[in-house]
Amino acid sequence: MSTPLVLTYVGFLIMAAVAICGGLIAVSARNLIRAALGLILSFVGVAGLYFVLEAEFIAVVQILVYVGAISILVLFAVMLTRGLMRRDLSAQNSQWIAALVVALVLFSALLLVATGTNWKVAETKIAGDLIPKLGEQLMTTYLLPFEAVSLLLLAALVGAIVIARE
Amino acid sequence: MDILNNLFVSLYVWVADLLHGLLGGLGLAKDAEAALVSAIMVLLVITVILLWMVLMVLILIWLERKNAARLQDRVGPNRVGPWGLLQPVADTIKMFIKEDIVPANADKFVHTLAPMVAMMPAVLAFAVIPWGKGMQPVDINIGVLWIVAVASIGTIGVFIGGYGSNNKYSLLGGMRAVAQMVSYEIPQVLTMVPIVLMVGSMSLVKINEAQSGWFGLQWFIFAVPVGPIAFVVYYLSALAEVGRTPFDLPEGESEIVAGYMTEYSGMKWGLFYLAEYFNFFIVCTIAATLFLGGWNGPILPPYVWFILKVYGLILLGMWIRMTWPRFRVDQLMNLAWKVLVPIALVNIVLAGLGLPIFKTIGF
Amino acid sequence: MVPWLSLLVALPLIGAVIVLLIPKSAQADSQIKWFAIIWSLVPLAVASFLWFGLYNPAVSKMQFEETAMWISAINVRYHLGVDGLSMPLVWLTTLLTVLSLYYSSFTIHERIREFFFMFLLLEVGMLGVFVSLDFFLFYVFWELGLVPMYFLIAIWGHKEDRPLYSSIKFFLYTLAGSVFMLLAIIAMYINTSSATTLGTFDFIELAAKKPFANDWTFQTLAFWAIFIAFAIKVPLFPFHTWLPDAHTAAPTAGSVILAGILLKLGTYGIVRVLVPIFPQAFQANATIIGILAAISIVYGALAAMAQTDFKRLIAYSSVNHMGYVILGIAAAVAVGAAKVDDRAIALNGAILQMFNHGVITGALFFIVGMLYERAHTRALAEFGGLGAKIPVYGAILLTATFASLGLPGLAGFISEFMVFRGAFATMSVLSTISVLGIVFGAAMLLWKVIQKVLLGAFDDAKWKEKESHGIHLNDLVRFEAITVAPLIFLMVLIGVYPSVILNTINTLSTAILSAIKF
Amino acid sequence: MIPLPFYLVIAAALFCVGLYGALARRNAIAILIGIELMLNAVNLNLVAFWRYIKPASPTMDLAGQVFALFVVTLAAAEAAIGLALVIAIYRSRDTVNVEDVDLMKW
Amino acid sequence: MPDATTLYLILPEITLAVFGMVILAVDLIWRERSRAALAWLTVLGFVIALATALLGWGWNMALFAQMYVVDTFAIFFKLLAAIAGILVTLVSLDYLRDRTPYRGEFLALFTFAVLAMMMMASSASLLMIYLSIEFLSYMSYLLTGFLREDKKSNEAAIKYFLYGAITSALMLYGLSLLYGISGSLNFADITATFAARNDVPTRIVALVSTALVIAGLGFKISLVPFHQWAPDTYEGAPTPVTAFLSVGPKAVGFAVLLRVLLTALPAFKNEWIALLTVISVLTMTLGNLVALRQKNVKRLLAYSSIAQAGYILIGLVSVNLNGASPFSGLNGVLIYLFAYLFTNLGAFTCVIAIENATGAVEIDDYKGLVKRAPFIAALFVIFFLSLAGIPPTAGFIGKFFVFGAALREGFLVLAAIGVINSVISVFYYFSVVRAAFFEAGKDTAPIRLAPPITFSLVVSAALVLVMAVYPEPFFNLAAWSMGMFGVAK
Amino acid sequence: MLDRYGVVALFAFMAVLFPAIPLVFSWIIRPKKPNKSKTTTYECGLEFEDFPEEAQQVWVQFRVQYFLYAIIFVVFDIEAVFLYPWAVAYNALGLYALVEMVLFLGILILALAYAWRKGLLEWA
Repeated sequence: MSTPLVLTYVGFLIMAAVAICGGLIAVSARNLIRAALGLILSFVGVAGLYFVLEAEFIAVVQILVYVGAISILVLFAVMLTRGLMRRDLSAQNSQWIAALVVALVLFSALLLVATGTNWKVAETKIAGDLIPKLGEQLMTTYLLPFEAVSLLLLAALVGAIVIARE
Repeated sequence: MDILNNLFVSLYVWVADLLHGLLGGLGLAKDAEAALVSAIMVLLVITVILLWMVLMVLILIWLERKNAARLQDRVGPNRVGPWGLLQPVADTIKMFIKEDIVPANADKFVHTLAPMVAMMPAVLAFAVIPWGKGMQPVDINIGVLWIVAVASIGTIGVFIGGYGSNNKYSLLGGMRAVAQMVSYEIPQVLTMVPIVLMVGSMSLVKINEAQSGWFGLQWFIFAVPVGPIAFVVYYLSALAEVGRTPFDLPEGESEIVAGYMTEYSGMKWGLFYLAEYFNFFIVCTIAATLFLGGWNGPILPPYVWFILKVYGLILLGMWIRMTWPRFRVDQLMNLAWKVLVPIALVNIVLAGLGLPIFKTIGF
Repeated sequence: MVPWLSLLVALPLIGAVIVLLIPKSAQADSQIKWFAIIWSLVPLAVASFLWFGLYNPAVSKMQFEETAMWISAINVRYHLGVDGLSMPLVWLTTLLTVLSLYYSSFTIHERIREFFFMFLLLEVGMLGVFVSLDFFLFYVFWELGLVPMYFLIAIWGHKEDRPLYSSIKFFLYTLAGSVFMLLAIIAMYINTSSATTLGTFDFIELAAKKPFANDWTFQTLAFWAIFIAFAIKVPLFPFHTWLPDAHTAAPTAGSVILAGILLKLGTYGIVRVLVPIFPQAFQANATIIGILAAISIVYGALAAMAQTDFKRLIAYSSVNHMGYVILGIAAAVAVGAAKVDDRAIALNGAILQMFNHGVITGALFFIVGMLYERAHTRALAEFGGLGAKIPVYGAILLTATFASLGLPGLAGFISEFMVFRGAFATMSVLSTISVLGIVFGAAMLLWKVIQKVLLGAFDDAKWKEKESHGIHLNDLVRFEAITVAPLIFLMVLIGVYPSVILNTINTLSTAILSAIKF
Repeated sequence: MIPLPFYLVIAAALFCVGLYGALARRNAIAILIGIELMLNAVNLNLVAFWRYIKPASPTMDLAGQVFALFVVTLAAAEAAIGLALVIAIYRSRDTVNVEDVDLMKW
Repeated sequence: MPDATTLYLILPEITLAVFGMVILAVDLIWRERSRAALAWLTVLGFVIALATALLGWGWNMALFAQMYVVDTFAIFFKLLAAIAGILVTLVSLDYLRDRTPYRGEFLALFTFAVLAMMMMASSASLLMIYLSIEFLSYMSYLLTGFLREDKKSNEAAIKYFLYGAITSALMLYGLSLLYGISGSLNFADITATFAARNDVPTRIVALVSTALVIAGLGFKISLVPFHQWAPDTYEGAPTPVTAFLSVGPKAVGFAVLLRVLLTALPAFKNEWIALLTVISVLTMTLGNLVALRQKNVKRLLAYSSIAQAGYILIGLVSVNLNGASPFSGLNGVLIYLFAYLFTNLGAFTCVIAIENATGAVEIDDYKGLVKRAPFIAALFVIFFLSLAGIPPTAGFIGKFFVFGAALREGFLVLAAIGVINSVISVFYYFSVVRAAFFEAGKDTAPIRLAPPITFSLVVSAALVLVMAVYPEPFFNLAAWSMGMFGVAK
Repeated sequence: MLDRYGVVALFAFMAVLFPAIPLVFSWIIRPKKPNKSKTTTYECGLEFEDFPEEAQQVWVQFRVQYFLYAIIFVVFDIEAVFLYPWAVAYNALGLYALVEMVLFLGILILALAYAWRKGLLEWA
């Protein structure tokens, strides 16, 4: 194995560990703020994986939107609703065992799919800057979803404001 | 002249060669050796930058206090060292040895984490800043967005700082700070778009290069009308985002004690403080790069030009701080959403319209 | 060319709409009543004109046929026509409707508009079933009749007899059966279609094409699916449990129509659909059907005997009587070394029994209803000696009862005799057992009805006491007499001169049987 | 390059962790956190596929990245809406605990 | 830049997008005065969308790099969406007046919801499918929770949201696997991939992703076991929204399911048929059995609509497009959906009319209804008969074709379970009829009907009857709509 | 020779390390003498112990305003995400890209106008 590959593996493993650990914290922490921090950690880990995958734009969007925006939203929501958080209650509901089983079953199925399938993999080198291409495709091929998503954002904003405002 | 222009680049190459020579004896594989050398070099560069930055901040603090004193007809620090030059050093030492008081009910882990998280974006942002020609640690094609993205991590540090203290003033201050920071993030992000549009790349190096014409004076701030508008919007919102007066509501002592920093002391407080100055410095470097031509300029070496521009912007910020009263919270938010965001949006459209026109007239 | 049958079906529908549109006023109720009665005479007139005027009893083919494409994509046609099987039933439907409406106009006092609307709608459904020759159309009319009957029982039923329970039970039973019939209908369509040609829902074409001729499993399945739908309606043991409840709960007119017409829909369907379309399956299963019929006959009689409620008793006697019909049909089709004549006699008897049962049981339900109106009870134990106390009523009840138990000279005798006469040829054992049913039936009627109600001692003191509560045991009044008179007349007429109707039936039976290979 | 299944396994694990969180937590916001994790995992899948699977067209096809971009966007909208609903219910019911939200039987 | 043809073909979408924004803008500018006008503006928008949708009739075009298909199948669902939009807007007028000040927003969001339905109908790419489904879902969540002060509305929305978000994440994972196996987002490429590869691991991928996709879409069409949200959401949501949810998302959910299964995954027909058959049986049976115990009419209709989805699914699993049989399954689904649209909207309109006048939604509150509102009571019977599939109503025609398809494919047991269930359903439908007709109520004040509600009631009832008496045009409509699947009329 | 993102990774590593070093260093050298008074929460001169139990749990009822701000922020943040690739590609795309983007922006400006007009941008 060449050194860059080793380093890539190292980067991959660290980031994967960060993502998974963050996820575990996010779903197990009792304190919601800590759960949210775990979520952020996981986001960061996934962003790191995107870097390893050479999808830097998505990576930076991940940081900008998930870490910078969505997590703020979550944190604010936690603060707004935390007044009556009952400490005596466990964070898990009564059917957590069932949930665990479901998650494990699904995981084994997905594991089978992930490892057992012959994905037609091709080793392609990414040459040059893909962002102009991305912009171009957004404006041409993906024009419809692009415009639709702005409507969606408008509608979501209006709706969320109506629902949440005092 | 050439030597002077490429001083740091040459230095880098020389050290790297030295390292190669030193490591050659280890008998590593060729690519492993190269990787090791560049890793060490990068770490060196980071260390140099950070040390340099700490020094800069110390100077900045001194400068600010002196300036403030001058403008307010006082003397300012004058006991430690000549003209009080060593005052910041003394402050630093104090910070190190000061007891760290954590409130009893606080979330200790989060409390400690907060200043670290607040510090991180500053360090990450340095990765892409071009200090001079060939003097950027790394040139990535998402440079501009990278800066914005990592800056947004800072808001989390502020927030959890407020939360982790378990003090309502901290919490309120933290929430306010975050609300302000995110509000100003928007005009800041939007106003950089015209520049990216004109350059056709988000790489800060490319942006620098695009401003190199006309004997180094083809700065975007001169690209009327888009450039100056974008610059003003950027500068104001950047000041606000880093919480400089007159936008320092989150830590407005008279309103909510010291904001999210109320319960911090010692080194943790020091980190917040340091991060604030780092961020201030960084936004000035970005402003310099995007609008003032970065390292471009006639005669003087690029890195000198760069530092000069950055310092100019910093002094401007200080001047604003000293002279303007603090904004009210409603004015603050109004400014962001009702003034800066619409202006920035219009600016983008202007840039979009203007670019083809400029292209056709061969600008 | 007058579209007589369409007219016949449309008339009550138009009447129903007009009933809805009669403006609200103080006299609205009586306007509605009289309008509905007079209007319902029109279909009766049309039906009479068709049967006695235009219908040619010598022809076995469909008459007054009307065909139009309805849903071309699935070859559903608006195909109407009547033959010797349906003509008498159509006529009987219109007659009983008139009588029921007339009787109801005196006995129904609440929600008049809805009652007459529902009743006319019910008539549409019943007539539609009898005249439609397309299975799709048939099914639509079949279900169309369900809803009004449901409302008739539920709204105007006897409050003490759980009308809501009975009505939904009636509805669900019938629906449960008919949905499977629907599946069979579709399956037949699919079986008769091919990649290039559409299938058919037409009775006549289906009879000619014989769906599932090569697929025994499917044929049997389809046969039973349809048979059960009809058997529930008949009702044949063991599908009969809805009937006593529905009858007891229903208002008098509802019971009359239920017993007089709706039960016939089942047997009509068997003759119209199963015999011509699935002769093989029918033959193969005739024994089972015969056994069920025999059980119905015996069980119906015995169960009737055990009843303490007059109306329930009549209801169970219907199970018994309809059993004869099924037995006759089964015997006519069953495999065996019988002469075609014997089969024809059995089938004729069965079809005639359908008509007769409609007349006789219709009358009986009227009669029971009249008694209930007076006594506010139907418990058999309460009565006794009525023959002497209210003689006209007694006479009518006696006539109807005798007709029901098969006294020669009255309608019931002819048809029952013909059924057994024909059935012995192919189903001797079952017929013998069924004769027991006749005996039980006769015993039941003689003992329970004639002896207990008409004869015996009249408890003067009790009825005196009841008079203080406004209960008066008067003899028949005019409207009641008018109501039952035509039915009594028919019983006698058919009893002494069955050819009026047998002529019509016989042509058809012969034609049906001649199409079957034995 | 690192084999594709490495990424897929990580994504699957993250997805199932998120699913567990979404199914097992009491607090509506915690459930939302689980959901965000799931979406994140899918994005990882999409980007990994984009990078490894032979593109359908000779020019670099960015379908996976674009899809991921839209998923990020939708996740943000979803979080905004979901949290707005959480706040609304908190205001009217003083709880964000899904088990306490039982005016109607589940 | 999209060319003129493209713009022409997506005119209905453009119309709705513009109208949605105009409604918002008008509401912002005029505020108080515009309230009534806005509703009519919305209706106008839907009418124009309906008309422009018809413009695309006969076209079969893949737009935007094969991501978006305008064919008769899509247009069928666009018509359906527009009609649902018109009727629901009409019935929501009075309902909203006293319940929320944010009517402009409501109408705008509703317009966007219908827009999303139209987009779903046309989507032929994983991206568009996900985007449009989420769009519709978000709008549904918001509309469900629109009565902010109403605890039930809040609760309904949060439950709907949590279920929806989890299942859509599951679906998204399935979509990502499809992308991974084919390297493309477009159905055409996915089909080609599966046609070329048929090894066991590929089949497993297809199976897993199909199951996950069915989970996501099954949520929209409330299939068991993804139905748990439905009763609570239906009960708690503003009733016009409930009416909309019961027909709109369900119909287009089926549209997407059909398109995905038939165009992207035809190679795994046996697998998904097996899966969906089980789901269909569960859905019908559970929906009906639980409906028997309901006391709240909205809840009852919720379970009813779960059961209805089960029937429709019978048509889906019985799809057989070979030959020109009228029982191709697909047309059964389409006809059923069309019939169901009017029937269920009609039934809900009755509920809304009563709720507007009395605020009551319990079955017990319906006692004596026939005295107070004979018209509504009578229509209730018609709609319930149609839901139960009893002729002569539209529902019968729907069931006829659906069960017919099952028989054609030899799914005898499935068809039998279907008809048994429809018999069971009569029981609970008639429990409402029973209260309305046979039992005496306390209140006897007559219920007045607002003209828009009367209008939509009459339209729904008329179509329910017309579809039964003269089904030919509707059959043809369905037949044409299947054109994209290579079925000649 | 490190990949560009290798450098970034080292920066990330240093970003964690850099704030940690002084914290650890000061932790070693600084005095640690906490007492009750020191560790009470700052309360503007009031004694924390005087508060009733539930008030010691710090919770301030925040106004929903913050959250609404965050929503608007999120929406515009995403808008920015889409603007950047557009801006980068703009040169190659020509004027129709501007039209498309103006549409996109117009829709979001409506969102801003909505928030503005409904008074959500007022910090009352």
